[in-house]
Amino acid sequence: MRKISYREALREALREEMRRNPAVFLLGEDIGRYWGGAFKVTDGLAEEFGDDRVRDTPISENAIIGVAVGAAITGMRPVAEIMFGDLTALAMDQIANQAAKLRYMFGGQAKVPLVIRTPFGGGVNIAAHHSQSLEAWFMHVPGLYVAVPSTPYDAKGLLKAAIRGNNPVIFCEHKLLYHVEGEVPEEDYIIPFGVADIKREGEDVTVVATLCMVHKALKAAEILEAEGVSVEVVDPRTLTPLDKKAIINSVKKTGRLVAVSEDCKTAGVTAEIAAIVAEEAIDYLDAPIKRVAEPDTPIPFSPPLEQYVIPNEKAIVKAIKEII
Amino acid sequence: MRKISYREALREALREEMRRNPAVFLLGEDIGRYWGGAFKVTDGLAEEFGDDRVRDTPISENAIIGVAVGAAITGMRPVAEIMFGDLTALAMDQIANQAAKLRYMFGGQAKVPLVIRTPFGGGVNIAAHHSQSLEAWFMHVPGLYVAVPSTPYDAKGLLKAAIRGNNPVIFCEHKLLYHVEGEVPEEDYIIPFGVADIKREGEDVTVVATLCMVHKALKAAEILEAEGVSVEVVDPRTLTPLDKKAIINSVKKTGRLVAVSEDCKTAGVTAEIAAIVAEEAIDYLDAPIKRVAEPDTPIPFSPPLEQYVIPNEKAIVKAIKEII
Amino acid sequence: MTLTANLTKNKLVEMYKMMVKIRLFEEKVFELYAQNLVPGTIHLYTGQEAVAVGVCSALRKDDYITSTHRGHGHCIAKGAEIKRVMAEILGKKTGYCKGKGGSMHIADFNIGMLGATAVVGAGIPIAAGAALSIKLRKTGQVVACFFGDGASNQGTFHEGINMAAIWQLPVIFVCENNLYAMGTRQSIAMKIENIADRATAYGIPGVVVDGNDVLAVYEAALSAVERARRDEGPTLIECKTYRHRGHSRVDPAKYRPKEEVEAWLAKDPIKQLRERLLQSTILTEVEIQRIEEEVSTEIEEAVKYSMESPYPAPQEALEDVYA
Amino acid sequence: MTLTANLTKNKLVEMYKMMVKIRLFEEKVFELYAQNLVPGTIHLYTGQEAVAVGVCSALRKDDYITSTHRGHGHCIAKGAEIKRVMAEILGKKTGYCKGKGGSMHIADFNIGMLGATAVVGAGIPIAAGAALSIKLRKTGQVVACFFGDGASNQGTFHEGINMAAIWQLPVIFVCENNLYAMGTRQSIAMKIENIADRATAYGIPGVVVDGNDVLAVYEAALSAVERARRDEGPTLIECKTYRHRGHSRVDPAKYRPKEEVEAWLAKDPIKQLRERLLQSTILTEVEIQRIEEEVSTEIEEAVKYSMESPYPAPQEALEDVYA
Ligand SMILES: Cc1ncc(C[n+]2csc(CCOP(=O)(O)OP(=O)(O)O)c2C)c(N)n1
Ligand SMILES: Cc1ncc(C[n+]2csc(CCOP(=O)(O)OP(=O)(O)O)c2C)c(N)n1
Ligand SMILES: [Mg+2]
Ligand SMILES: [Mg+2]
Repeated sequence: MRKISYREALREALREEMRRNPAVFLLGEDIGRYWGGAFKVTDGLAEEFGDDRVRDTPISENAIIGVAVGAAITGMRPVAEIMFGDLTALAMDQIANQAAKLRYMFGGQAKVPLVIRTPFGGGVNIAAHHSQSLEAWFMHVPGLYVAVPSTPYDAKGLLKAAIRGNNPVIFCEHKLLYHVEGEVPEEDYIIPFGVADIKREGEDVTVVATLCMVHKALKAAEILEAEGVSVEVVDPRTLTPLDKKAIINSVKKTGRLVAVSEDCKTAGVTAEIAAIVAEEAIDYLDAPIKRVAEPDTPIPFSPPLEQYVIPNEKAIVKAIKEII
Repeated sequence: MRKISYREALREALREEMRRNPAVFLLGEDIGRYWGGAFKVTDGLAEEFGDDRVRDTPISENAIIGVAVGAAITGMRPVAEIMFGDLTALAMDQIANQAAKLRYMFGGQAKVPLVIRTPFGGGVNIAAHHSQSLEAWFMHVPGLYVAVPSTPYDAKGLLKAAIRGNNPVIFCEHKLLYHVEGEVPEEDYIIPFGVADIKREGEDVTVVATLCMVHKALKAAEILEAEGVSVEVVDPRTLTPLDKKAIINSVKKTGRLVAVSEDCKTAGVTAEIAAIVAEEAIDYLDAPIKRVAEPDTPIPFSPPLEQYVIPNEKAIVKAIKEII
Repeated sequence: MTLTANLTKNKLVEMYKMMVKIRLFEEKVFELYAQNLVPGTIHLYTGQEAVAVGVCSALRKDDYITSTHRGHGHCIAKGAEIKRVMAEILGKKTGYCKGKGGSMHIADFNIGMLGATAVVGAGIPIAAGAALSIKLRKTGQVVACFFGDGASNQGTFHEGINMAAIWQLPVIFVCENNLYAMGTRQSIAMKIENIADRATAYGIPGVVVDGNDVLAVYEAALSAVERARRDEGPTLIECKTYRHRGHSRVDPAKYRPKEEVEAWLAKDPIKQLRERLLQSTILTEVEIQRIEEEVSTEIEEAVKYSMESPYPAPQEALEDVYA
Repeated sequence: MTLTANLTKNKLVEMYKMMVKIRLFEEKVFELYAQNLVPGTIHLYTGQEAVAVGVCSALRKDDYITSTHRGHGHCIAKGAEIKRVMAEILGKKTGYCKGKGGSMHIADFNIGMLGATAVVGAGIPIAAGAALSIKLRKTGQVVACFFGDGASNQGTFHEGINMAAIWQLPVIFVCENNLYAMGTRQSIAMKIENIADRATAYGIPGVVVDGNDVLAVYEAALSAVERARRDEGPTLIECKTYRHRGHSRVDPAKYRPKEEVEAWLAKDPIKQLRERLLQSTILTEVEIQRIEEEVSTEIEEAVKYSMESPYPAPQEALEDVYA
């Protein structure tokens, strides 16, 4: 199968959905013909679809989402880009109080088919305001869906599903994944939300990981294979809805859980994964649950500092070894 | 000892700290002489300290916090009120990206002695935009402290500690607690952050609860006492820093954990409590961990609906019984 | 208040009746509230009727509006059934939002009422978004976005109106300046007198209008709506008005000087229109009486309907989170 | 550009030297960046030197400034040691923020530089807060708050300036309008030409100034600073200027018409001042040469210092979270 990058996969999904449905349009800062998106995901789309459907906005994150909400509840299917995930903090009211709640508050009258694409994560030395991973905030907001694609294949299939769906989605991308290549079929496909993907099968320990951490978990699995430890890597692909069953089934098989995420440890993604297993599958556990995540600090700028806080395959190997 | 309400205890803390230190001042919407705060916490303070130190603001949540940050890093000790906890969503950038991170980003140069008081919680039928409990968002932000007082005594002692401290604090109050009375000494005292309070000792199960849920847990404990079940109620009082030791020691004693919180279950406060125990004390557990929290829905308006989603003593009793 | 040539007798009578309906509806809500029959809080629209009615009278049926915590008047003026508004306020299953929203979150998408948000100012970008949708779908609709003087200090006001301006969206921004945001006088929260002047910052027209004169509001709204429909972009209309009661529930509104309250009560928008209609013999005292009776009957029916309606079943709380 | 009576020869020379320092510093950063020695991204200040220098020259030593992602110039103009600025940009332990902040988050509280935030517009309310603090502490200081044209579309601009206006705070808001926010031309993001006109919305003075004329900037800033110090409240100053390079790192800035770039390069603020100083015989060619040499030497020392400085130890990442 042909290989394309995560960035290209996302762009293809946007292009195909825009061709498929005139209600789909894009808005965000510098996504249009002059820049093509800070990470070039939307590059070339303004040329094909025009400035009306690939709409550059002022630097007004809360209104970007607010405008998208207004368009979504009146028949459009906006895909908004927030240039850096950290800046969702400016739009939290429109995301969490409006987009996520309108349908419920209005007793089911509203449909909010809105996708918010935004890159999270560190690793490129752009410090505390441009490097966070905030998926857990959004998992805590009922009414939102949260997608976390780790491969080009997942990125394309999930983005298409997000755009065709009728609910607001925070579509979490990762800066370090954009250039990563992988197999992506030419044919149309979608990946339904709430279906985890076992990225590697194994017997001895379950590692649940998302985004960049999937790749690091796979590396850790390879390292450990040499030592005779068989690691199963479960990629939930969407955090809301979450495929609990896949996680629990894996833990039932392996008896061990390491939850890995790039966000800050406390009250992060790994807390929820750990809690689910502690509630629903504790009897199958042969060892304590382990969490591998960032320490509770902002992301520092200097490379040695940043590398220190971002979880890597060594940290995953270490955590696994502690419970094997 | 004299009894005063939670509201009065908070007001006393503010008054005493304002008398003690001229750097302390208050700002927020309608906190001044014309209204005295939506929940009347600051009532009368403008009359004593003047409009400069009890400052009514426009409806500009993000700037309220931003202005407070600017004042805090230049020698003042602002106490900002956000009228409803839900509206912190509008100020998340200034709270999470600025207040919490400036010190770190600037290599320790800044001190941000800023207290943000805000009421969370449901139970008064004011629907999805005025009833949320969002403590978990703030637990996930390094650089912030998170206080969750459940009694007048704790409210006063923690608020004084918050004001005297040098870090930004989200001081979470609860609408249903303002009228609750309790013993509060006349003398000056502070309650250090990070020290849990065992609100009731017990042998059979540990219930970790905060804010209103402490009272419901205590009611549940009474109900179960009649049935011969001895419940220990641990109130962390601050979620950051969190007194892990107290929680773990209690679980070591009882072998059972029920984590209770009013927020939405997924990625909420109880997830972190559960995860800590699953990581650090799983071997002491004799049963699965239980979480009692709100289902993942916005808060509905109508009384029967709202009562259905807010955890009550019955839900706590039920959860305890399931693991006893 | 002069009667305008644009308006037929019928339309004038309809507008009058609508204002009376809102007034009596709100007084009924207040009464029920006093009897402890209304859960939560309420923000009454009494005194501001000319704004909702003036604006909505300038709209087509398929036009949209967005609303606020003080939204009963907007709903009714846009054509909502008062029995379903009342049922929602009482938390009943027959309410517009099945009891999930309550007083602060009423919506009726069938009549283009896109709902009330209780986060002050949050409706402004949402309204701009609905207008963008109109422009993209080329339906020729217009959006009217209601908000208060207090809301005009929110970042959403700035960001939302700026976006509507640059994209020349078919939306009219209606600021109901009732002089207060809760207990905060306008002058405490901003240095300027006319919020309409803020239009300068976005390069769009700003208009000040007597918000207690329904015909003045109507004219201003109509010309803004026509402008929007001609694809010439948004207008900011500031309606100077006053709420007759406190901000919410039990607020005695002691922060307002007695003379101020009296002066504004004397400018009651309904009284003004009534006098004008009588003077110009469009309505007689008897007809006025009849209108009030009709409206009262309708309201009594709405009360009966909503009181007899069931509450939603508790487990319904779990529905409507996702589509 | 006319020389102003307010300025001594010394001060003029100092200002010139400061502008040269910023220019050469930034060119050195660019050079190091090209050699892959600068981690992350950079936003250079070249072309805008007259703004930082004009404004900071009007400030007292104990006055405050707040800054942005494009902040090297602000730091240096306020009196930061360039070796510690450079060390921070390189992520070294000897940098102002011990390597934790980097290019986008430099701060030096000792000289009243309250730090750069990389969230566009976030510094505006923070600056207002520092001004409130000044007013409450009665220290007679003033705050200068720098931000871009793009930032003026953020809600924080509206909320922060409004608050400064109503409380009459000693702060000057300096909008560096370099015509673009990344690739977005001002005209795409707002309908108005002069951002200074937005001052109307807050009832404060708004001034447009040639941002490439350091003396004009100085005069405008000085009168705003004096006004602030007299407790008469904030001023919004819009400086029309241009960045010589792309927005950041590798941006080739193809979205800018060639003629526009050339026209602005011809208006280079340093060249303008140099010519004026030469004409008025305040400086000779030889002295100008000497200044450049001095500055170059200082920069070379800064490079040496920062290149030789160690990186922070990895575990230092865990420090400075709480006080
Ligand atoms: C963002 C936000 N801040 C604060 C509140 C609390 N609150 C509800 S109504 C109100 C006053 C609103 O004033 P205005 O916009 O003038 O509308 P009015 O009530 O006068 O109709 C406030 C502060 C809120 N709901 N949302
Ligand atoms: C709130 C926010 N939105 C977006 C960005 C990404 N970003 C960084 S700089 C920039 C452009 C800023 O433009 P302007 O304010 O004019 O400053 P300039 O870069 O021209 O100096 C953008 C969009 C950001 N850092 N913060
Ligand atoms: Mg008002
Ligand atoms: Mg710019």
